[in-house]
Amino acid sequence: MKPLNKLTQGRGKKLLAAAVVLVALIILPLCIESDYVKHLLIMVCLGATLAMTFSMLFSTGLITLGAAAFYAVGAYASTLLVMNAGLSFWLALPLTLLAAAVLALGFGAIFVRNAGVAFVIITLIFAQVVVLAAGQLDFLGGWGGIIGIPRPDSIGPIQFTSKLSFYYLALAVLLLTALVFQALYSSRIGRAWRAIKLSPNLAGTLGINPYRYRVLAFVIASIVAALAGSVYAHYSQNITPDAFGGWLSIYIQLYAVLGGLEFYILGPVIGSLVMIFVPEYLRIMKEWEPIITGVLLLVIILFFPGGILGTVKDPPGLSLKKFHSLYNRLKTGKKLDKSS
Amino acid sequence: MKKRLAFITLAIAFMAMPLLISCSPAATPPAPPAEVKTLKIGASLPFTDSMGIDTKKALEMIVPAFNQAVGLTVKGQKYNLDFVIYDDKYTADGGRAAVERLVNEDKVQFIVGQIGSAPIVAGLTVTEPAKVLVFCGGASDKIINPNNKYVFGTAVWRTNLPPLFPYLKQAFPNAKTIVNLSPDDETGKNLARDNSKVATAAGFTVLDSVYYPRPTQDFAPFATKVVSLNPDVVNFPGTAAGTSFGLQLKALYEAGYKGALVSPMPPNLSEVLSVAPKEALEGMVTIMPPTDVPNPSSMASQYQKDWTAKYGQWSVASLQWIPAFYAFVEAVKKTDSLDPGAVASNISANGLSWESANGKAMLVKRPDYKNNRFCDTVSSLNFGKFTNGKYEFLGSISAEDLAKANEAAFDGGSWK
Amino acid sequence: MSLSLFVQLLVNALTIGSIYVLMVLGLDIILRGTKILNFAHGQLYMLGAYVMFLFFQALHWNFLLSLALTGLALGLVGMLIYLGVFATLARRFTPTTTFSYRLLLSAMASVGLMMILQQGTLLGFGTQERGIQPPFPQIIDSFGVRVSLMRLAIILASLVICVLLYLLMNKTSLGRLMRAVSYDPEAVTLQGVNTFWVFVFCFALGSALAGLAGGIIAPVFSVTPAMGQDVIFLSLLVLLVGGIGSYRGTIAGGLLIGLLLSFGFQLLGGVAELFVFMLVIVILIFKPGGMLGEAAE
Amino acid sequence: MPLLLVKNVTKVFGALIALRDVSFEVNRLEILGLIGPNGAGKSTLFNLISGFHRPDKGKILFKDTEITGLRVDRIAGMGIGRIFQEPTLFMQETVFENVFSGLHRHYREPAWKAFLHTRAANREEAVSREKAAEILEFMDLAAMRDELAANLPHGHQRSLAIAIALACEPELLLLDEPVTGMNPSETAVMSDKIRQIRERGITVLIVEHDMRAVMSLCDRIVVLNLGEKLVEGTPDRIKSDQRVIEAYLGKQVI
Repeated sequence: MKPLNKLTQGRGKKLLAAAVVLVALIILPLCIESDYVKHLLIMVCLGATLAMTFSMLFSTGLITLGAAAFYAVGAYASTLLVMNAGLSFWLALPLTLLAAAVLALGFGAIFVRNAGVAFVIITLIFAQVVVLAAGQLDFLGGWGGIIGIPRPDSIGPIQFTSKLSFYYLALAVLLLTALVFQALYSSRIGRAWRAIKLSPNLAGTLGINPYRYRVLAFVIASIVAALAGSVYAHYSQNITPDAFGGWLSIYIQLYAVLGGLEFYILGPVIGSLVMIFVPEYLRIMKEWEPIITGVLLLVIILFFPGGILGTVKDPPGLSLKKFHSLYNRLKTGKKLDKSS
Repeated sequence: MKKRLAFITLAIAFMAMPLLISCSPAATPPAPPAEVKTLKIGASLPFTDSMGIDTKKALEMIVPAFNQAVGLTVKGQKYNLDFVIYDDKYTADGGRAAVERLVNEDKVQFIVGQIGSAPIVAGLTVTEPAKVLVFCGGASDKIINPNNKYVFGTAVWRTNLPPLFPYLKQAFPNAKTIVNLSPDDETGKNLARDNSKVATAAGFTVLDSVYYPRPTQDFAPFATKVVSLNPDVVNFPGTAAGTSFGLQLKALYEAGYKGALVSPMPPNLSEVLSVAPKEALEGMVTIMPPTDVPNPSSMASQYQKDWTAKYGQWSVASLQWIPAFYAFVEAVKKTDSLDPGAVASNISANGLSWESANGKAMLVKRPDYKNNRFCDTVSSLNFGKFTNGKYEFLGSISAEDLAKANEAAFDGGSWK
Repeated sequence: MSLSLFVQLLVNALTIGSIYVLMVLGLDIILRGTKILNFAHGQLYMLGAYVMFLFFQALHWNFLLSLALTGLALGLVGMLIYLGVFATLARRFTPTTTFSYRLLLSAMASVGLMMILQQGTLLGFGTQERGIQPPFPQIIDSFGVRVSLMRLAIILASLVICVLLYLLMNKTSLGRLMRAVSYDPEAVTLQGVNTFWVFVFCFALGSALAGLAGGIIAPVFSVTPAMGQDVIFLSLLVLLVGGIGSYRGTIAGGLLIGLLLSFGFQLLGGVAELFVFMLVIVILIFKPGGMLGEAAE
Repeated sequence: MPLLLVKNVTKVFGALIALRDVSFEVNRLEILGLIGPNGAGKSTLFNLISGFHRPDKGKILFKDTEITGLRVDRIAGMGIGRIFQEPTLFMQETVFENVFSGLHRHYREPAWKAFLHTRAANREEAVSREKAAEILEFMDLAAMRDELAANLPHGHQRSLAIAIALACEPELLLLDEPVTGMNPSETAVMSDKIRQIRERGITVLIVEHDMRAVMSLCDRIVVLNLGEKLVEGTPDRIKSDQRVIEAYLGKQVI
């Protein structure tokens, strides 16, 4: 439990808070009767895990639209290993992660050479390639996907049949990811990432190789995405290529942005919680739902660009004076200084 | 600190807004008279897609009318049907979430009307363990699967086929070779395969199947490919009935295709003709929509009249998915029970036949999917040929005869 | 492959390629000028088709007039979008805001717009799919080659628009200003130019190009709310292949993708798309910045 | 043996010849000034030495090892630190974090140990914290260690940039205009700092416009004009050189 060293160093308060949250997360589903809400919570855990991988790449200044690609790789690899090679889920999982790591290293080495817009587009294209491949290649199930994916084998007395058990599995994935990522962010690796994000040039003159550190982030992010994908496949018991399309990647981005980009771990969790539950409430708006979601998104980005956590931490003053000055700037067309 | 508090309150109010909306009186229907109970029925449709919105409109039109006119009577108790419809965004995850909500939150025991194989298949992982009865608009092997006991397909794509090719033979006696032009997805590939099987049985030679990505608008490359294969007939299994079909016809026409055309689906003529010239449709043999036959059934003409009165623009596509509703009503009436398990086992074992705006329909078995219960649908059909800008009626087939024809075409004597 | 087939495939490739060229030129002008990766570009293309439908099909106005008005209308829409959304967003940024942060937030805002425009069109214009009767329905059939006149007209129209755009960007002071802003907005500001309206103009021009692309292609395609949904993926692909910020690269990339898809579908069938995508990744191994662009942040 | 040897370096941007056949050397523990009018190629030369550009011709040797065309981070790793002309900092981080990030080069424990937060890695981390604090003290920034870099006044930002570069413990430090825009008293303080940096065992190469500062600070001076080396020598010699005066004529009084 070495990564916990940091927490114990005179940070009793934080540790206590973490313990309370942990206990709450474990007890929470026991208080919920509805399987529907449990399903949503499982999707929140998986979504938050994916959004954390997005945040990790963003912490190096890269914007990926390909998080769904390795989610799909994990789902398909694990499914094929379990269903065709007859492996146990628990044996297939490490092999899946290994495959994802190798793929991520190969493609990452190519993709990461482009920063900025080019990286956004190429990861989007890569996600599209994965979807197309899954649809076009028959041994991957074609467009109809694969059904009847078995549940993970039980470990001793723990059986993976109920939603509750999958909630704990997904929660374990989420917490493990959070722990690993926190360890990375708090080490010099995380500092190097942040340096690259804030100024690649300056980072270079400090002896940090942006390329290598970005590839490292890409590989770690991809492994974690594959882990989430593998859990997803065995939870949903059927996978189709469409489920991993471009929209998923965009939604993953939304989770991270909405939660607050400066909060690499808590932001994705809050973001996915909100972005999964609010549209569910909006289902009653029927066909107006996408429009309302779109407007909500714009409002948050335009008026609370720090995301939910950023806004709670540093609430904007909604004074008349500020609006007045904003109006004046709009009239004169000048840039605002940082006070806004 | 005050500012922060105010902000948090605002934020919470903002988040709670949807909850408030859901609780507001407008959302709950007026309480029905005491002796009539309300039965919740679920549906999940893609609201980001024309098809889903049209189906929703159709349900919103026929269900209140049905409640007012006859209603559903089970064991002497009259029920008003209340449809809970959610958006599934046409995706697997969306379908799964919608069905989870219908089953676990709204506690519906019947889901009637789902479109698209991805959301349906995803939903089945919820409905089957929960023993919820599903009538869906899909019939792929992943849906009509021997492991699934509570799902019934009401899509009639495949079962349309067997009699179509004899009519084609009759209209074009010299035609020998066929090329399929299909969307590159599960439905398109399945249907192209089934079409090839039936066409071969009817004495045609299938040269090839050309697949195009579903959202394609530029069909020129595919049309040139089809023309370069030089077939006598082009068939369109699984093609969307609207402008997509029109664009395909137009592209073939522009590429110089002169042969015969056959459509296993009733085309949405107004949309097709908005993009394709009349000449491009000349001589097409097709299933005719029930509203366009010389003597349409009263149900069909009433449906079209009601639709036009309520929504204006007539949508032939809206007819496509409503048989599920009539099937459900008939199934419950026949079993005289609201227990989905009882209804499912009754109609699985004894079959079901019903009347809808689409004509008479009945359940059939699917031995080719190793499914020996009544689980898929055949519906009476009308055939026509498109000449000089309108339909020429060729003939029709009843549901019973169609079932027999299917048996002969697909199940090779294994039918018992 | 016969000559006739070859010519047909070539014309198809050029038609579709020229539409992508227009789309991507718009996308690129917006990206370079205002640093916004506009995911709603496909929806602007779709709106262009709807506006064209209104002017040409419903009101029966002259084709060229309708097209010009479509360009203007979408330019106006683009301007309103910029003033309403992206200008407000730009005010949130400080000089120290990193490039990736700006890029991400503006891209997310455009995703919000995309949802609104897409579903708004579906609800506003109804579920009915429409078509525009082509003004030149004739088919040229000579020497065994069949070519649709409308497709040739589309290629010609795109060519004219590209030339006009080239003249605007290179021969007018406004064009020079736009290019200067795209390289170094700070320096332009220091020279006393109000860059704000240059940004607005960039966005409006890019939107107008998307609208023109949609308007031109509408008589050949159909007009549906979903038509903008998938065009964005290939547009981004073209942008990347051609090289971000390269006028010639965009044109080469658009035509290349048109050719690859047209001949690919003929020769390989459905997997052609997969091959095209793989090929792009291979190109990027050797040319990280695209065919004619520079690898740059 | 010179610490840095620039040998016949030429750099061409399109049609513009930024540097033509420039050679000079930097000796250990000297403060060498690089001056010249605008467009003389001083910044280009810095970019070549620190690896941001690759020379078209010629070689650059550092401690007798050729570094021509190596990656920026490799060159930095060999012990060449640099500050940019515009204050380039991690603007959204605190002053302390800026310097702490600069210490990247000095970790000896492997990265996976740092990830696992092993005892040795934690100890190393603690040592580097102390080191960062020491550098802040040295650059007189200790009082504002928790300020955001973006909020610092201009002069302090420049000190911070130097502090970050010092965190790398370079053997050669390239300073691009460290005192330009400062008032005389600030300039004096900064000049003093630069001398102290040399006392820490660091060789300094300066590009500067402020002639008075350059003349008082530098041991030797290299003058560039229009991409070519004009003259090289002690401040006194440069002051009296006719060609230098011509190059600067009407610009500045030496």
